[in-house]
Amino acid sequence: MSSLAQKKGFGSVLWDWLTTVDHKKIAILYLATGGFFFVLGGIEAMLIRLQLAVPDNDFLSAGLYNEILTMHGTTMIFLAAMPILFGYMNAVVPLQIGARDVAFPFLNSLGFWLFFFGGIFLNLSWFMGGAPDAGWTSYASLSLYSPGPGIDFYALGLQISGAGTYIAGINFLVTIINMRAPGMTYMRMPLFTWTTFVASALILFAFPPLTIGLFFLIFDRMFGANFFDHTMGGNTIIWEHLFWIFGHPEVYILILPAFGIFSEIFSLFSRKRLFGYSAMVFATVLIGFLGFMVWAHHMFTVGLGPTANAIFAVSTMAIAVPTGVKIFNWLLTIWGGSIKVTTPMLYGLGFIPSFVAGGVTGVMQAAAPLDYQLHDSYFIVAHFHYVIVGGVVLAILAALHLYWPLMFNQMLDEKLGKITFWFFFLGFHATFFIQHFLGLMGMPRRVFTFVGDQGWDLFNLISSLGAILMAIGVIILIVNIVKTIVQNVPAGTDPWEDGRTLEWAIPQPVPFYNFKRTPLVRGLDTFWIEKQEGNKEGMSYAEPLSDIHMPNNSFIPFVMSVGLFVAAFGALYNGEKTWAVPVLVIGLGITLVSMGVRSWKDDHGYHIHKEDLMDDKGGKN
Amino acid sequence: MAEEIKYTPQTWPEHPETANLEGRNKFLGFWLFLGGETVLFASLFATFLALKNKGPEGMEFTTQSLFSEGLPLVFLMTMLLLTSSLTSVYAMYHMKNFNFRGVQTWMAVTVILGLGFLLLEIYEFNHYVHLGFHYSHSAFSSSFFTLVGTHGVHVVIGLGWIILLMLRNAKRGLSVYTAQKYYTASLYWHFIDVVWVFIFTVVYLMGVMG
Amino acid sequence: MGHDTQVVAQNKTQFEYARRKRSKAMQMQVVTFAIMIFLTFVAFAAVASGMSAFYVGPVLLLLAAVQVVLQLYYFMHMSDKGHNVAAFFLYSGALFGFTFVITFLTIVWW
Amino acid sequence: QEQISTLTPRGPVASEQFNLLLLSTAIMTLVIIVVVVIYVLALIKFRRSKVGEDTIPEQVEGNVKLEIIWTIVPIILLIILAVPTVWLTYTQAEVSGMDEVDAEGNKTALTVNVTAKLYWWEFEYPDLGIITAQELVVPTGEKVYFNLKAADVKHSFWIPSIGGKLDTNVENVNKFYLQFDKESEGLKDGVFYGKCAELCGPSHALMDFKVKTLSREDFDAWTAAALEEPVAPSSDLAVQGEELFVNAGCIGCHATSAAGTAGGQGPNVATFGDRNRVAGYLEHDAENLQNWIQNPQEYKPGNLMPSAADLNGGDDFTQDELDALTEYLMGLTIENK
Ligand code: HEA
Ligand code: HEA
Ligand code: HEC
Ligand code: CUA
Ligand SMILES: [Cu+2]
Repeated sequence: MSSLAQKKGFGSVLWDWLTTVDHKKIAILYLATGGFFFVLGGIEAMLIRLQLAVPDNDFLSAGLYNEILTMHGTTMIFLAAMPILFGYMNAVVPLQIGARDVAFPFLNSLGFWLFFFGGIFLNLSWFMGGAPDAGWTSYASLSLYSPGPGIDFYALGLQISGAGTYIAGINFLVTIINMRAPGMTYMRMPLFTWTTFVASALILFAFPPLTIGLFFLIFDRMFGANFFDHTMGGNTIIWEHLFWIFGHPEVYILILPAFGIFSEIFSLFSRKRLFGYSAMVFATVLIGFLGFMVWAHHMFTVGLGPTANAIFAVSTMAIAVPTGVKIFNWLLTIWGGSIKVTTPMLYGLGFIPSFVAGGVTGVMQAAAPLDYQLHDSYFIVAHFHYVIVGGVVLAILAALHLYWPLMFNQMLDEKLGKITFWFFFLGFHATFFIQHFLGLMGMPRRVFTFVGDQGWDLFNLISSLGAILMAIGVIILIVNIVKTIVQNVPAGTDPWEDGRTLEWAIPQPVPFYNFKRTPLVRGLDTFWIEKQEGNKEGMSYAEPLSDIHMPNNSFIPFVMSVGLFVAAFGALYNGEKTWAVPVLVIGLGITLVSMGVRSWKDDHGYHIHKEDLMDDKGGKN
Repeated sequence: MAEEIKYTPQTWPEHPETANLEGRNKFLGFWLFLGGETVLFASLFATFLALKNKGPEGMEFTTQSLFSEGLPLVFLMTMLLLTSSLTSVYAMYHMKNFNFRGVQTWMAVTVILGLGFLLLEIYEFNHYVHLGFHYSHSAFSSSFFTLVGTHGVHVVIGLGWIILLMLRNAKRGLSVYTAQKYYTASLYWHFIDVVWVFIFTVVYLMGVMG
Repeated sequence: MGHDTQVVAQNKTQFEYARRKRSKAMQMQVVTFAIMIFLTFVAFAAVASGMSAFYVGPVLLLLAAVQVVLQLYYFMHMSDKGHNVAAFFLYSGALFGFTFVITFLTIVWW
Repeated sequence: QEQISTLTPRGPVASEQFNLLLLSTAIMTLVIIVVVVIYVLALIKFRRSKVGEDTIPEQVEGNVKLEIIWTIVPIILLIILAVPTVWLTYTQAEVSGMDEVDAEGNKTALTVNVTAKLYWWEFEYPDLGIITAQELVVPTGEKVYFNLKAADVKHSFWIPSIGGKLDTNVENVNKFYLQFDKESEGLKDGVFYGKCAELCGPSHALMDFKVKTLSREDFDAWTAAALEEPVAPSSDLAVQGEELFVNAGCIGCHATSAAGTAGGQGPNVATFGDRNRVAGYLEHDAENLQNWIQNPQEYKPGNLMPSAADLNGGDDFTQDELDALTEYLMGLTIENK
């Protein structure tokens, strides 16, 4: 945040945030909004665990439980984990490759606001007739049957926020392909950039099928189509396929950036080059590719027939190989290094055994006949929380500590950070390890209660107690954040002292135009190379100081997103309220007109002149 | 600023659409978008193939009964769209020659052909609805109208886009900035044609064969 | 972002040469177009002739594929340089899309 | 818990799956051990406090030999897992035995048609002409084939101790077989537990069923008894109950004879007295039965049985009426004919 912003009035600060197209600010927006949704999803998780702590509990009613369960899964995946990762990508990737900004700053802002309004829309369902209740997978027979507007909120909300994700995906792809600084060849890109790249490619190909599936659901529920109504010739299996064609790549969209974050952490805090860099890159791409060929492993019990099951079982197992390559390369990175256990590193060290445990249960589920037993039992719940919480969430928390100084020029408190880690980590294992056994002992998932004395009582209680430890961890984290912001001690450049990649070379606080002069990249871990060679500045430059071109701020992304938000209400009440269709039309109109305005005007941005760059303040803000 | 450069045919770059970073970004971004669109349409095709001829018990419509008669119409639509693809190539040809009038003229022809296609499609849909084969009639009808209709929506968007470009640039003329916009729009238009090739093959021709 | 636009004036011969090259290319486009019209015609004729679907089906798909390649490479200039990344992503999309179609044909109504 | 756990397989299908579980667990434990050993050693040996604050480690690029090892070894492990996986995938999908007939053209194997409905299960024995609900009765020691289908939304049919689940879809019939090797007599409640394993609405958690496994003779005796006329109510109270059952319209949804075909709006109650549970999950006693009849929604939210008030012209049943219904329903039996 530039110091100028603080002198402005509240109104203009707000305006600045609403119209910003600066990737660093959009990163903060993503992080804050995603963080909010993470706490929301976490509170929903706590309600789930409270309800299941004891048998025959009537703390939550059956219907309400299903709503909370659905919103927990949906919120965590779409509104918390993915956006927070986008936040880090936005904050780090352009700096890491030495770019001025992302390729499409305007679209970057549009992507954020679409996500934002989609998430708000989805959560308004709580106050407007009930939340969706068919699980985050929203299988078609139940989602068509489900009364009330909940499922409509789900379909429309995800459609809007999905559009935002799709835009963000294309944006990162183009940024990484076109905007790398001179010398930053593909095989010199830091792993976080690589994983962002592959995850974005997955978004590019995985979100269209979801879009189509959601359209079918919307048309079926609101506009009289018959895609999933079997009495009219429809077929619910189509939804299952479309959902999982999206859904499986989605989990890799989450885990790959997490892998990237840990790759940075291991090499940074071991003071060592990443072991087997090219194998790591290759494994990343391979995981991305295989990720599209395995979706039916979520459908082993649907009755697809032995041939389909066998093919998908074997292709699923294959993913263990490239993932294993990554694990072993990480181990060999810390092997022979100089390991400093900072908070981010602590998360990294917690990640390895946790994720491996989650990954291998995934391979067990890939054995189709065994999955007939495991599917839709608590074993599955245990598996995916091990990979998601033990992988993605640990990465999110690690990156929060790692990149906080980069984003805010402050250090989070290390001591509190480590306390958070231990609460969260122990709580996590207590909560989910035991769920493997619950599953094997016959407990199905998505049950709002269970009858006592089936051998499940104690394990469920332990699981719930573990969740409380996690919550304590999160609360300490929030305390840490508040404390750090209030104290506001500048962290300075290269706060972890062993920074290896370009983002650590940039002066703090980061100027809004990023690098004054485009850096020249001379190898993998370019900052490290420069430092080792005794370059005080820590950077070589590719060009002399010259004018910098900057994009203009714009309010249009916000307005476009509001338009879709409004239109969604029209679609939702179609056929029920007379004002529905006009509202739909007005909403779409707002979006289209603002698109037209954007297209009609020339927007060439502005330049910061060389002379202004010479004095330290930098150009206009 | 570069945008104010007054080009002459001699100074006009060979690839105006990718003459600067902004152009290259949009160019690449748009191609990636088309990659995503491929998957989008693949999902629609897959669904249509799974649901074609599926309906409530005793449904009288099949692809054969519906599309056999209309083949000449579909042929005509195909011709219109194919030709419009060529005319948009002409527009790009003139763009590379720095001939703004040529660009506008051929884009206009493209629009007219596209409108012709659209009218025929509306006529066709209307015909089916009159037969009783409306959107809510069956899974078959839903998947048919959604697949072909999504293509139709793309046509509408493409036309709207091109018209808007012609209007907004009427005064501005050609620059690297505007050339890039025309180029992307024409890519989009070709892609619409590509999709149509599959639609007439998979939906109509293979449908008629049963 | 105009500052990286290179403005280079061509001399007369270069200019004439480039112009000719472009009109050559345009002629190619027209030929391509003729081929596409022809292929379309063949496709419709094959169906109208009422031959067995067993033979005609694959032919139709082949004709469509050829047309699409023509469209991509000539009309959309994918053969020009600087299209590698674009081609890679387009083909990946096509490959995934193809997989979806196959599965929907085989394991939706089993 | 023998009656519900996958860890205590009581039939070949579950045993095969359990063996696969053991095999895969062994492989996975091996993987975890290898990873953890390297990890712990690295942590012990290479802490900065050990190697010295200012050490700059050697910047190794990688090692091709190692990369090959940790590609090949997992592949081998996966092949070891994949072979039995594919094998079982095919053998467990083998249902041709369903249509086998003997010399007289009678089916050689027992087939059960299972229809999952919003929160209850219907079991039809098409070759025997028997229909029951909520409690599946099967013979031990032989393959039993199942046709699975859902009537409203998707459910999934799962008996953990006997074998994995298979979904009941709305648009098609799924087939598989199970084999029950242990008589349920000695189990905790005298039955195996079955579950709905696919989210199907508010009462998904309560959509349980029970499985009674009998020796072949007992099973034959049971089928014979099922086809006989239902026993007449034995007491006055029960007769009163029967009348009420008819007059209040219960009979419209609940058939009381096990001879018949599928398609009931409510569970067939011919075996109600033999049951282990009321409505699939409540303790089988008079109190629960009466509560259920009075207000089903309170026990299974979203289920399709109307409350007593709706059936009885706006009034709840009186205690006497409830007692009569209870007497009647509890007297319906096949086992004790
Ligand atoms: C971040 C998210 C994430 C990740 C990374 C994974 C990773 C994997 N998942 Fe998971 N999965 C989910 C999230 C994730 N999953 C979710 C959310 C669901 C449930 C959705 C729902 O139904 O609601 C699910 C469900 C799910 C199922 C369906 C279960 C069912 O419903 O019946 C299956 C089945 O095959 C599966 C398999 C796998 C496999 C094989 C991997 C592999 O990628 C794991 C690979 C990793 C390793 C194997 C460890 C490291 C490797 C080595 C150390 C090498 C040596 C190893 C061996 C030789 C084995 N997952
Ligand atoms: C990113 C994904 C993600 C994450 C991070 C989590 C995190 C957690 N999940 Fe979630 N979960 C899913 C994705 C995720 N889950 C999905 C997809 C499903 C399937 C849904 C479905 O079946 O449809 C699921 C289902 C699911 C179930 C199964 C329910 C069922 O099948 O009936 C359970 C049960 O234990 C559970 C528990 C938890 C817990 C305890 C956490 C914990 O890790 C949460 C930790 C976080 C907190 C504890 C934060 C709380 C914060 C506070 C309390 C702070 C207080 C506030 C202030 C001071 C302001 N989850
Ligand atoms: C509209 C149809 C309908 C009517 C009328 C009806 N029921 Fe039911 N009944 C059901 C359904 C459906 C269920 C299964 C509910 C569930 O488990 O989800 C059920 C379940 C039951 C059960 C538990 C069955 C079991 O196998 O455990 C009993 C007992 C019962 N009903 C008794 C009655 C009585 C007594 C009446 C009349 C007063 C009655 N029902 C009227 C539909 C009906
Ligand atoms: Cu039926 Cu869950
Ligand atoms: Cu998966």
